[in-house]
Amino acid sequence: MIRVQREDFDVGVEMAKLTQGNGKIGGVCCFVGLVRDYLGHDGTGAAVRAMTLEHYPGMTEQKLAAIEAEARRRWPLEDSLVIHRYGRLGPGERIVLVATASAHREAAFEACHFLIDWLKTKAPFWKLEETPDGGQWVDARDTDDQAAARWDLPGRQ
Amino acid sequence: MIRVQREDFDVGVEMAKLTQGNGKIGGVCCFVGLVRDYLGHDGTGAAVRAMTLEHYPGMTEQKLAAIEAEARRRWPLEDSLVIHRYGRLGPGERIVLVATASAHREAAFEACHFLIDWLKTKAPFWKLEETPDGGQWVDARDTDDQAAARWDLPGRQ
Amino acid sequence: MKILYFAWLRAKIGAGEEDLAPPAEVATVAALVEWLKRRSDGHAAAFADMSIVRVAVNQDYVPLDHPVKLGDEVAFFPPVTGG
Amino acid sequence: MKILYFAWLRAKIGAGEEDLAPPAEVATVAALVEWLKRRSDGHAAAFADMSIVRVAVNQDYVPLDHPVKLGDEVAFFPPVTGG
Repeated sequence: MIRVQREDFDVGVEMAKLTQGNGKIGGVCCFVGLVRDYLGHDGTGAAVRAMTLEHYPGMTEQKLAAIEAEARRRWPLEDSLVIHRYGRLGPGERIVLVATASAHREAAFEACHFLIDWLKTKAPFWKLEETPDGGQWVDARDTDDQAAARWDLPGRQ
Repeated sequence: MIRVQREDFDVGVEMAKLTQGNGKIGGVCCFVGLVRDYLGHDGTGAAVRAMTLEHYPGMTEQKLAAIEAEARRRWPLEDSLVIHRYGRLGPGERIVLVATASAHREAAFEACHFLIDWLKTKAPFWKLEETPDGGQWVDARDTDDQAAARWDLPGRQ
Repeated sequence: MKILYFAWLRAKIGAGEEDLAPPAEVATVAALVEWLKRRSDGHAAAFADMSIVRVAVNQDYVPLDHPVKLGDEVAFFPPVTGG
Repeated sequence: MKILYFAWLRAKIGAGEEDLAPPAEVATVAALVEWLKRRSDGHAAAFADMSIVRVAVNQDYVPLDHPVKLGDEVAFFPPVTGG
């Protein structure tokens, strides 16, 4: 299931819903992305007061659903969930949740990792960081492209 | 932090506590292991009514702390948490929680995966499954040994 | 044709959406970009470096030689940074 | 010497803990196992196949040639199955 929403979510409630009543599930892997309180990626950047997440309504839902469907094709998942928020978020706030439930932990880990890697490079979201010097659009990162490319299948884009 | 306890835990509360007040954290990876409702690993085994987890008090805490310390040496984690339950658990109940918080998702994913793989082969817990035919001690699995061995460092045990 | 702009492209152009009817010879994304660049300095600035612009036609990623036609929804935006 | 048994070893031996004083010549885990096997049929059954028994001395995993002495805590158990 995928959800694109302004509101926060409760990780415990979402994970419990994902597994409820399905005794085949042996493990759930989950990743939660949070707003950091500094610019850049090495912890030395300017302070971030808040972040605004813009998205492309319609295409976002469609891309997330396609990415989830790809994960379900590649791994034996009992269930999966992607929640991505948009709007203005303060430091420490939850941005995204990816959760995968499977009989075995290996499938859950790999599918969860795949989902967040592909989401980062394919789902149409953009981050605007507010710093003491004003707003700044976050640049895409090569390392995210490399992380996503790990999951490319031979002979396919 | 490590905890060995009979009581259940709230995944959302534990993850929120792990990240609270630390603006350096960009991602949290978490794995939750659940009691399956069938014997074996392919979904065709007899029904499991309940499971009893036995452990070695003292050594369990010490081994979990050592495994967590090893993860903190290998990856740049802002925080980590391992909770493992013991006692009698029904199908669908949570057994174990591993959570890792880092500035970057790659470290969080790898450290979380490492922690559960090592825990499975090094922490002194034993599962007794109750089936309609009586109790049955779960056998250790070669695939768990192989999963743990992936994380061995060259030149070390 | 519905044209959408996101993130800094929207900021440079000063609008998130335009409803336009380009002439028939504007048959590809690349031709549409050249046509849009003539609309304002903001458009020209937004499309100055197409290596940092991504394009979706009817909500699917497409290359610059992809065809466009009246009725299409064409979106321009920077590489995505969600998650 | 405090001897601990877990899981099916505890079940076979019928006790989770024994406080014993083996003679001085019982100086390794392997010698201790041989000495324990003579205590009962349950002990003998539990230690029949040492390839499926793990040993910890003072809460650290050790091989069968590891030394033991009075005052040690020695635990015998199957390969672990937690998580």
